[in-house]
Amino acid sequence: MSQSDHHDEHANEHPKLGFWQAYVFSTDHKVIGIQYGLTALVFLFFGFCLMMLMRWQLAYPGQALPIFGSLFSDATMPGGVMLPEFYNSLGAMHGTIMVFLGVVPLAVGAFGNFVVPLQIGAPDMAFPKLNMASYWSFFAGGVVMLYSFMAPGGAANSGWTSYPPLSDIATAGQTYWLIGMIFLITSSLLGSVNFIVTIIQLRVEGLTYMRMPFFVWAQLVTAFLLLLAFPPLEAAGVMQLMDRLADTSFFLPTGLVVTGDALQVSGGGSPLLWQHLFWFLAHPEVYVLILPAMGIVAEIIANNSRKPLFGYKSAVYSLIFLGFMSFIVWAHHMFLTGMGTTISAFFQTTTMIISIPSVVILTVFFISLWGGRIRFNTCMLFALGFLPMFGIGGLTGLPLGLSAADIPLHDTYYVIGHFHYVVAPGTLLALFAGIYYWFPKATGRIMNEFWGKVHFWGSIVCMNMIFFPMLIQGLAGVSRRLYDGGASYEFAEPVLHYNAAMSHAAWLLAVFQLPFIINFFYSIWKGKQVDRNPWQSTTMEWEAPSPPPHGNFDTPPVAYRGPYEYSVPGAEKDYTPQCEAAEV
Amino acid sequence: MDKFWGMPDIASAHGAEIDQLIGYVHYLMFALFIFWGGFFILTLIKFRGSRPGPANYAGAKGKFSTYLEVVVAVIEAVLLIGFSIPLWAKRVNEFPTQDTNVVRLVAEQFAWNIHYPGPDGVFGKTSFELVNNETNPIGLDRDDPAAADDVTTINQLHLENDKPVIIHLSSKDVIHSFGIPEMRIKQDIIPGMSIPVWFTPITEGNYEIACAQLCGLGHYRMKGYVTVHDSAGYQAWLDEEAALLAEEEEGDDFWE
Amino acid sequence: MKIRVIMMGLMLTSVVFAGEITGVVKWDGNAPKMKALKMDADPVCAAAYTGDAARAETLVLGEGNTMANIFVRISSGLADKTYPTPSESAVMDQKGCVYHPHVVGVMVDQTFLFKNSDDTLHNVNVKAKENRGFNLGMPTSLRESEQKFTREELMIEVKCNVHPWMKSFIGVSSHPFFDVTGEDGKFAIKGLDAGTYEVEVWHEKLGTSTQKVTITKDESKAVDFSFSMPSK
Amino acid sequence: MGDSVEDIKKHVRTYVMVFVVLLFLTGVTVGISYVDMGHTMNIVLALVIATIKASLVAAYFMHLISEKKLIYYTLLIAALFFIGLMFLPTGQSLDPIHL
Amino acid sequence: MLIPYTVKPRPDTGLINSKLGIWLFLASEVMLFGALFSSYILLRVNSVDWPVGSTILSVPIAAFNTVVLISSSITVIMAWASLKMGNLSKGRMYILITFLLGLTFMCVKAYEYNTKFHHGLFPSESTFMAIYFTLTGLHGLHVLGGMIVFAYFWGPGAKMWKTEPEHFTNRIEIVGLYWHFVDLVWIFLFPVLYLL
Repeated sequence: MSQSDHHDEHANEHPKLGFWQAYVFSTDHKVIGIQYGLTALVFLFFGFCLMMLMRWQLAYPGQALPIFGSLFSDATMPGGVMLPEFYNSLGAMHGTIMVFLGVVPLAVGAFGNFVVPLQIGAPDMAFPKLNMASYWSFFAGGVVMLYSFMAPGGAANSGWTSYPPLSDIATAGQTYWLIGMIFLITSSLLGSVNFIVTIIQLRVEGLTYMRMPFFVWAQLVTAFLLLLAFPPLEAAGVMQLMDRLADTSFFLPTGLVVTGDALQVSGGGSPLLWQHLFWFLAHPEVYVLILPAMGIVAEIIANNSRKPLFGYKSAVYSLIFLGFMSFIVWAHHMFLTGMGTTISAFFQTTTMIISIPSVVILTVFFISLWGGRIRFNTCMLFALGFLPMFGIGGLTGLPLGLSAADIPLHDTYYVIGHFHYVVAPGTLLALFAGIYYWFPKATGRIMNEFWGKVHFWGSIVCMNMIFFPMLIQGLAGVSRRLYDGGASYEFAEPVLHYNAAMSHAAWLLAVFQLPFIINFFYSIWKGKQVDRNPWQSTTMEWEAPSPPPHGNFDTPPVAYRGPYEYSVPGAEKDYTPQCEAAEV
Repeated sequence: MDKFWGMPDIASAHGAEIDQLIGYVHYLMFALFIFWGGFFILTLIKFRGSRPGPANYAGAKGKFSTYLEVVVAVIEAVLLIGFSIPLWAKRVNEFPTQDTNVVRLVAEQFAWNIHYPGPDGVFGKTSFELVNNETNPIGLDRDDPAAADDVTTINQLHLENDKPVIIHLSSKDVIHSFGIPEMRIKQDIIPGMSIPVWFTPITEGNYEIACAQLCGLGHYRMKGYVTVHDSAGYQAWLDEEAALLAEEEEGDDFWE
Repeated sequence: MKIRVIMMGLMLTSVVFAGEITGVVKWDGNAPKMKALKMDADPVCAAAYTGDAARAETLVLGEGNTMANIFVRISSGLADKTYPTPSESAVMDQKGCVYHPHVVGVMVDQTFLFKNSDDTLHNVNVKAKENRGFNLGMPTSLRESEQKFTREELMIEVKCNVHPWMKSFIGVSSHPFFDVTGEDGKFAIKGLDAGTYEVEVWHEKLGTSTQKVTITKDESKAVDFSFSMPSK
Repeated sequence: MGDSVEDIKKHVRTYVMVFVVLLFLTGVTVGISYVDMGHTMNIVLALVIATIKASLVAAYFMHLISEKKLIYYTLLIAALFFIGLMFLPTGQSLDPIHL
Repeated sequence: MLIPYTVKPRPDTGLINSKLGIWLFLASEVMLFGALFSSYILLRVNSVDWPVGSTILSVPIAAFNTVVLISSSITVIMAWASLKMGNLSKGRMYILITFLLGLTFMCVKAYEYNTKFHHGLFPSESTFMAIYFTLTGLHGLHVLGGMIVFAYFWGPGAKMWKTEPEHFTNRIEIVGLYWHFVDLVWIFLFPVLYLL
């Protein structure tokens, strides 16, 4: 009451914080965002390294890995030759790390944290201490996941989906995986509560829901997905922990015989229960990966085509609908688990329905370009690259969503190709776009354009070389998660030769990340300095100084109009910022 | 149109229908991709930044995008209602009842145990307590009269051409997935459940069973062999197995 | 100096002239016929047998019904001390999709070498209970793998998941006084001091039986065992 | 919800009444669980009483009866997904492949 | 820098941040326990024979615990009401009582677990015991969490009253909402596990 009214007077006074409080245990959303971002980028690189190791084995099954091979222990790669268990570990951990420790923390943790409060004109997140707890919980989860590589028997090796009974009887790494996941789930629950409250409560005056930038909308819907979809996985995780540690049999039916010995458990469980709970999370999780990417792309496309987003409202409604529907399509991952007609028809129908809002959003982006004055700078290239790549990813989802067409395609490389198109050249390109776009806001400096373009063209070409052949291999019927890439099977013979080329492309992709890494660090210290709004953008984050101080804005801004008022007829300049007072 | 691009040759009666659906979906995908891609490239060239004049605040006009979305929705509905749901219903509901071969398949890490009912056409009882991996991998109860003539093999699935076969899938340990690419058949095998699949082989020859669900370190080579015989060949094979079985009967079964 | 020479002399005598227990293990009654293993599950395995099929090794008999694959050891009577670990390694090969040998003895901490001589994947699923159990995949790229067992365990079952019929046993002993019979059924346990010992023989299906033997210094004593078909 | 001391006192009376009803309903649940009314009926009754109790707690103790719309929407979404999660998995086990 | 709407509600939503926050958290808790209840239903529907809870578990003990939790719900709301009326010492007393009721609940629970273990009934015994231990265990952890928060607000946390009484009252309301939810879960657990 009287206390709080006085606060505004010294709102901008900040005692100097020590190193630990300012950079490590910070409660400032921008520092936390950057912490998330850097940690996630490290994890992305780590997950990518796991994949490159796997690609060696797929390209040259059973051959010793030169140079690096000798670095590995005898339990993983004796003589530099990978063992099947280690391959399975790499596969499981690649998936887990990329999704839960790489892309989501980058898309939600980093961009969400850094950009959302700025875009809605807030001084910080609603609960700064929770925000810090969220990061450190994520960090702890990451450490547990990494440590699991040291566990006897290696890291989790039952796939990122951890289907029981395999995961119930797997080596100790699976227990670490579960504990790590519980940390990550806690982190994202804390984070999502924070995001929703921040967006709903801390919007500045005048920023109505329909004036929020599309990115904020995307984060809001994403936060709801995380909030409501993760708890079932937590429940499933607890049950699997019980199965592993307390010998219960939630996921173990009666009468299992493992390697000739009857399993000594009470039985009566259901392996399908895990799949339901897992996919109840993991399908919305797909949209957690995509929606923030779409948000970033919307910002960048509007900015660089210098015109408003076409059909902003329909895109927002599609977004909400997409989020809602994503909760009731999960069993399309389970068509082949003995599903009858009724239930499969239900899930096929919801799956087809959910494709419509995706089409709407993509169409919005395409049509938004029409009539613009498109600037082809690096972030725009990445955002434009997202569109066709996500298009392929989305379209290849269609045959998988129709249960009859799914029969031959289920669990083949077609599936791998499909979701990698969505997540890798799709989401990742958008995330790179975001990094190039908001880099000046975080550092006050801009990244080098030339090397950015090298990074873009190298990445998009290599990614297609990796993922397109997967679709072909999948149509030929090659199963996923094969240690020798399918060399055991005669029917796979005609498409095996792609493996080497795909692997070479993967390693080349690593080379093309070097310009990015160097550019990134060079630009932090030596990049060209720019003013607070280098892209001449309309949204509010660009009103704050670069980098924004603790508390963000010099004076709390007020929103007077929608987020994308570019090239307003009759205006002096081709952009009219959201918080520029109307000339009345 | 029989099979879609790069898919293996079809060896089962229903395969063509599935490939037809996959083909149609892909044509829709190609059409959309080419249409969008064309529009995209055209837009990028036409509205590049170096062209003269300002951006157009109003942007594109007309209801074109709505029509496009409606068309996509309609095509999807047709694929769904006209093809996928009926095809699926045929797979899971309309099992042939007469003149079929019935086989049980028990998957384990990392082998396919196949159980034929023998001449009497009745499967002997099995129990997980009787499982002995060396000699009795499926736990067949030889005391059951129906079990006496039952034939079991590991990784060898023999089928009769042009005759529907129903395979009851079950698993001893973890989830496996039974797939024969040429037959356009795939079914996850869930421990604790017995899930039937059916198909009609239409081409004699040798095929492979591939495990499609990660089941452990040997998943990559959990391979089975399928042989499709003509009727005479199938009968000959059954006779041969019966003879082998008779020879085995002489052995002492204490060691099982 | 002198003392060392005497010590070495003593150690030598104890090796060369110490007591010994030998014997033969035989099968009583009709020899049952073992089942042929159907190896068509893996063509690589099937190709290894052109003539006779491999048979289950649950019971392997030699001339005169002598029993192979019997693990023989001193189960009690030994002084409570630690024995040096042999430097050479115990070996189990996977050849023709069968384990060679079917039963192996190894001392605690002695290296144990698993070999894969087949051109196919094997996985050594060591179902140890006292020791750390492990499941080691041995694809064709991994021909040999050295392992160690750190605790006494009698007997450890070893299986191959890829080829369900493959099975073998490892006996991990804390002392060096054990042997495994060959097809001639013979065993010999050497280097024993004078004393009364219990000799235990083990068969995978028929369990164990023991006999007490007393030997004096430098004595060699024979003790025979026999197994027969148990009543069903 | 009023904030004055008088209002609060009035609320407190409501809370105590709800408390008494809850105690009573707990007694009823335990009581009828000893009466055999057929398996299904017993389950239905026990769940109905539990739902009534839960609604009382939510409505009065948690003030849901006079809460803001935003909270209703949030809970409505959660409730919808909750129902989906509750019954769809069971749906699959009731709709297997029919031979 | 000050975060707005921590004490005064935002005009258009009518809510303070923490209240919206706790309700969102509770929504996620609904999904957590919902998933477990869903598992319960699925396992039970697919089971061959499912025991009647009262034949294995003690109904009187659980009924007593139900009463304890319901009572703690009323004490926590009395704590809030007292603070709202400006009476800190009464508020703290009610917080303490709530804490002690929570402690009673946990002690009874511990006793109950202990008897089960003594009878050789472990989670590995059957799917019923597994779900019983998992559900009550997870619920117990929630009770424990609430107790820690109450202990904090009774002790060091109460200092806030001197500077920001309204903020402190809000905090008790928020933790109260959580506590009621824990109570609410138990109201379902009791019949589902013990009676049916």
